[in-house]
Amino acid sequence: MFDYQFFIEVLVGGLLSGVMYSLVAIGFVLIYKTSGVLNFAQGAMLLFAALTFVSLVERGVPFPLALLATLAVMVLLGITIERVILRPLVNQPPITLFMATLGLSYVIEGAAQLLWGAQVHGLDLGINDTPFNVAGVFISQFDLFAAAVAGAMVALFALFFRYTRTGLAFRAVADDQFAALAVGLRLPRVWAAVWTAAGIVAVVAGLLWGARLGVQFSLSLVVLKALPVLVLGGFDSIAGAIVGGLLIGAIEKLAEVYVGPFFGGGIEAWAAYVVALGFLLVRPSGLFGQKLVERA
Amino acid sequence: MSTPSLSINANWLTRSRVGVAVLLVIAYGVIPFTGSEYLLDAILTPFLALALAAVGLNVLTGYAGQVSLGSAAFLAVGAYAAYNFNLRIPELPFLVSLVLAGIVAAAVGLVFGLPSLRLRGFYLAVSTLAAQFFVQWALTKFGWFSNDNPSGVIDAPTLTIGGVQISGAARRYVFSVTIVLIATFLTVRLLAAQSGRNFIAVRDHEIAAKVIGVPLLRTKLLAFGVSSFLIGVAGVLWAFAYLRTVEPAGFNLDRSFQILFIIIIGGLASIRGSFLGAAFIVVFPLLLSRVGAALLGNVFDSGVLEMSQRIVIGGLIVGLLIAEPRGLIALVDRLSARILPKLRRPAPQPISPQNYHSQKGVI
Amino acid sequence: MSLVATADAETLSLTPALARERAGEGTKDVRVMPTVAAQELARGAAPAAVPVLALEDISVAFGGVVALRDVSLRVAEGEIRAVIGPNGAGKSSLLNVVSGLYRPDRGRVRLGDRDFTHVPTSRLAGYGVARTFQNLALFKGLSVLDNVMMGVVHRRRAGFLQQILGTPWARREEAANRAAAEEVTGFLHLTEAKERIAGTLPYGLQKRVELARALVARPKLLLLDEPLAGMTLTEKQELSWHIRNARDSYGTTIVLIEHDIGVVMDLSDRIAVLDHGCKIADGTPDQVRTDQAVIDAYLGVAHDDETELAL
Amino acid sequence: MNVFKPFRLAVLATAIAVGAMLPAKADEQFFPLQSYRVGPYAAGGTGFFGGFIDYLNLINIRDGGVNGVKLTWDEGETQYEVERGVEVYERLKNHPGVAAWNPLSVGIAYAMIDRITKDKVPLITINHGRTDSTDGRVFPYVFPLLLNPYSETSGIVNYIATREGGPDKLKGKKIVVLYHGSPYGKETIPIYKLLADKYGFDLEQIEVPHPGNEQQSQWLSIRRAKADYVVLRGWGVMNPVALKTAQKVGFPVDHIIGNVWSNSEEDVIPAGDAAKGYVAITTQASGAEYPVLQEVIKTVYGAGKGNLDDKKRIGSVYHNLGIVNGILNVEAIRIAQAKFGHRTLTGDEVRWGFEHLQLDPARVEALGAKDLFHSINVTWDNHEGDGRVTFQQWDGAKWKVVSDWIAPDWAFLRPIIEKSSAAYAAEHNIKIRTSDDTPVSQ
Repeated sequence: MFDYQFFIEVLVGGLLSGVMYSLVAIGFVLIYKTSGVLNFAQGAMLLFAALTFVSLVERGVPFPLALLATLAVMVLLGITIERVILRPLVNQPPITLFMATLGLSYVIEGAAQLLWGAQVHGLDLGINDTPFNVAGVFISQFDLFAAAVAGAMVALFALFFRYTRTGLAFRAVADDQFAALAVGLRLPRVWAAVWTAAGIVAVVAGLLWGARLGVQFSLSLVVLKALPVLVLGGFDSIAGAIVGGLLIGAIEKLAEVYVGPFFGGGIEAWAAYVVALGFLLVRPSGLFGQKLVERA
Repeated sequence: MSTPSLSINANWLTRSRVGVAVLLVIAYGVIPFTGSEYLLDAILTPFLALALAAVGLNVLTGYAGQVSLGSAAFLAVGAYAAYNFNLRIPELPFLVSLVLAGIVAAAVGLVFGLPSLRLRGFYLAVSTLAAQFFVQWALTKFGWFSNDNPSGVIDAPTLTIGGVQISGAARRYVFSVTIVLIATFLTVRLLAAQSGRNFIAVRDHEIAAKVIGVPLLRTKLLAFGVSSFLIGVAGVLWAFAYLRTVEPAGFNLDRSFQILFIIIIGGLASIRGSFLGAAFIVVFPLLLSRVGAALLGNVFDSGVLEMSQRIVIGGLIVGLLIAEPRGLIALVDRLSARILPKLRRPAPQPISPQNYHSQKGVI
Repeated sequence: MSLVATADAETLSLTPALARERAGEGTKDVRVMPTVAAQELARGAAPAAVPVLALEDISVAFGGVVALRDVSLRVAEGEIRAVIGPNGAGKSSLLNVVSGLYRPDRGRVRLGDRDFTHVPTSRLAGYGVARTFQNLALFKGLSVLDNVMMGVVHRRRAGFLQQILGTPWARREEAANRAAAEEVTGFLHLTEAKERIAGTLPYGLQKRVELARALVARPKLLLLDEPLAGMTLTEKQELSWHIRNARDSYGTTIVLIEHDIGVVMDLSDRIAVLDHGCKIADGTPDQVRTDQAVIDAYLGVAHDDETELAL
Repeated sequence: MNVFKPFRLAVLATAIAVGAMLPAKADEQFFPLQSYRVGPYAAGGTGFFGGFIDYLNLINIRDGGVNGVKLTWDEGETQYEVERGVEVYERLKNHPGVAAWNPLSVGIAYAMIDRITKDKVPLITINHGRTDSTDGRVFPYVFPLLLNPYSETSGIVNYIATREGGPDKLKGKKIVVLYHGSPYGKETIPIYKLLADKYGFDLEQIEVPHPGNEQQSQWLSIRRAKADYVVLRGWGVMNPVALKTAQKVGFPVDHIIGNVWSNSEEDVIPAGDAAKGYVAITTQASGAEYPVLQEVIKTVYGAGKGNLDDKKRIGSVYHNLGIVNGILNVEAIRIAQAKFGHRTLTGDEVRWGFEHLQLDPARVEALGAKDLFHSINVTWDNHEGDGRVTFQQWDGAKWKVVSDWIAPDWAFLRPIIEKSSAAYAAEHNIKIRTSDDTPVSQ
């Protein structure tokens, strides 16, 4: 008979890991929404943030101070990237910008390992991961904490976008850069702010993923988990990043557990992409992405 | 002011008979006899395989404007298809297996090219990732592809073509260079013909192309098919002439990025650029680590060298995209225009320069 | 399945829905004259010959924004038909409907004897329709000659393998297209720049290349979307001359969308005026110039600052 | 004139010049090292190659080399990628006095088999590589020293049997093997099936797709299958993630048995307290209290020549594996020198040395490695040398040995190995050796 309890557990596990994917996806959306750049270096930034934090903590720097220092470093990194790499490329086609971020991810990965070394570091955020037993269903404490953090961050961004002046500026730039320019928004400042926000997201995602995987080179591969989320939710929508993350997380886990055995297991890697691709053929700009009106 | 580049049909094949002749003399006359085993087996053969893969990806991304992040999957399909054709149908001559492997890769390319009609830009690029992960998973999962070798690794048998055993660095090199030159020649002919123009039309203005009657789906699928065919054949060279044992992990995402970097650094929509980019990506890390080791000695362990190499390559890609979006080939052309003015045809009288977008039609 | 019209169009009255449904597929030649067009003919609103292009009650809206509302337009053979109107009047939308880039919410488009609700863009060239674009849709990476040769790409039948092998058939097609392109390039005085990459040419020349690309296939109907936009006076005069010369030498029917009222008044046989998506006037240049509705729409701007272009 | 040619010619010229620049000196035994110190498997690379170089330094500083023959080495970075490994091989293979190749990478090892057999230079794949390369009759130049993947599997099953109170208690028990989706991971699928049939335990083998940074669904399937034991056949980031996810789904960590590549400090530290109680197999115990380690610390690190940057990693599992691998390589040379003379040996002579590498516990103690590793007994047709294994438990800070030396079921495994090597010999038409004569290279 169909084991419902197990099904719920897989579903909840999937949703919670989906939230972790959304964390990374938000970093992408922020930058794509306001400057049309698919920042493939988000993964490397994530690695750099986690490595900086954990190396500081291991050198005896207290937790909050290390967090602040890492945030400062990432903000600086964000602004430098925007200033050095993206501003000269501002009117290049999106594909050139995408490739520039590919090159950038190599630079950041190299710098991170040169600066902090290539060892593996454990990262303990003080959340022991003994699961709660809710009516026989095991729910992991850590994932709940991560979901809470992600939820808080999304709420923060939603409020930021809706009610603050800079948030308004972000949305204006996202809609039409030239109009925003015409209205007098100083684009370089907005983009610098956007990259700063992406830096902050990288720190949060870096710490949570770092605690989950341990801080090491493969942390930057997490990006590959976020891409299907972006495809499903649309590259330019925060809501899409969250809903897309939940969907992809759940579908990925259910597919692996229930469909996997027919294929011999290990289908997780491509299942998410195939689902996102199938969805995309129906709706070419994703769940919430704006439908591009082809202007002849 | 970027010098007015010439049109597609004044390609370098017809324009400089001498250049091609000299190239052939060196490729067949000089290198096989003077080159050391290290040069042939560790530098030239991989360079040729990667250059052919880059030419293939350039047809798809440089000329037809369809971005693909899954080219390594087609390398793998080519390698494993050729291995199985050679293994399961022994009477097939190897060259036939090679072409059949290319055709299988082209077929897989067509399947994963279908979404290109509805998807564009990043959405298409991400969907090609589906090809990358699916092919890699299928090759490790189904033992049949690797002749049920428990670990999924295939040992390429020694090649025999027309009774001649291709063993030894020089013969492997000559085999590779012949295949690559023939494939590139045919590709240049395709690009100079109407299909090549259709590729560029679809890339530069898809709507105008549709209005004037360019068959969009057929053109895009042709681009995916030809590109995957060339990359598939490059996969066969990689497996049979270069590494000689291959595992699916060797065709991972880093490999796809490597091929993409080759055409970005070399020059999008440029066959010479693909070769120049491949030469750079294969030789540069070796030179850097040798220079690094020689200069810095053992002050730094090889890990530090490796990481600084990663920074230099990444930095170079970004620098190139800013300084010369048309890649190294544009720099070389500009240099040669200054150094060899008498040899180049006098350019037509210059009409006031126009800020033109980073497209370039020269082969 | 092609439905052969048996009796005279008058008697064979398909219910509009059925006609629209069948024609909607757009792929088959349906020689059926729905009743609406038949009455129009009866009123003798246009010369007796079947019009090259006929729009019937076309309406297009994007969400709340109405681009076109019940616009009907008829273009006779060999005519230079202008469509003018202030910015945002729906001129470009009209061309996009004719070329199938937009699907009209209501109304039908008739190209010669073919009747569509949504024109299949990919078959336009086959129906002898060509167009230029408002903001220059050249293939920047191709040379001038190659750009012009693209205009007759729909005639190519030789497959890519034949092109690679250079079979006689493929070579013949290539030579034929190249000759046609060379001829039109000469016709538009572009020969000297034909090897240049289109992207490197000045704006005026690029506009001329786009016109050449549209003309090379000898289209029955040529749709020009603001061909003179952004040009200097001399360039305008040159291109206007080329447009009129195209109609006179090749007998091409031309639909011209243009802001420069002087050129329009001089070039066109009949002018339709759009304002906020509706057709407010339709007639000869003189009728339109004196039409009060047109003047109001243009707030009298059209008259005083545009000097009469002495061609 | 094709403008492209001068540029390419310049590149070719420099490459040729650099290739021919290697110095030639007498009486040195050279070790080419295809090391990887960065990338996803940096932990394994830095530890192993660090230990190996430390031991070579010890021999050079303390004994002035092996009977006067100094040991030299050169490192080429491969980042665990096959084609980089091949490039380093092509570059260093013509260096005079090459003793043996020690790539510590399954992919590179597979690519090297044909090449080293032609060059007649031994390839050492300690604790990994092709199981059937144990059969020296078909693989004369390949040595999976101490442990091949099948022996490791048998060792693990024997250990579980001791935990359950005897092999007969295994019947009906549920064992899940969680393997890394790569050639290394899939190598042992057939042998686990055979052992399951032999002992009658239920077996399920679940793949974790590379890189293995998300294992939620795999571990939920394990919980659903109500597994008694999970064998973790992981590599790199997959290991800590497995332990953390096990904790997340409430699977008892002391019922997870790590294989020989999921047994290092770097595999458990990132998992934090989720790893406390985790047991893993090893051929070499962890810890720096062994005499040979003390000497390395005193002599090598004392002279500032220690290879590890992070001194805390001295005596870690990977570091000790490098030390043991150093001992086996050096002793093989010492044995070969006894026969061929105290001079630079050819690859084939070193191969002879490896085929007579017999170190009984007494000799191991003399080398200062008592309890570090048990013993080795390599013969011309058994290139593994019947290494014994022990099991260590992670107490949150370090490894503690929790079992005595266990012997894999060699008798049961040999026929399986010979069947597989015979197939390889047929496919590659290799003449199977009949005695320990110098193998003719096909």
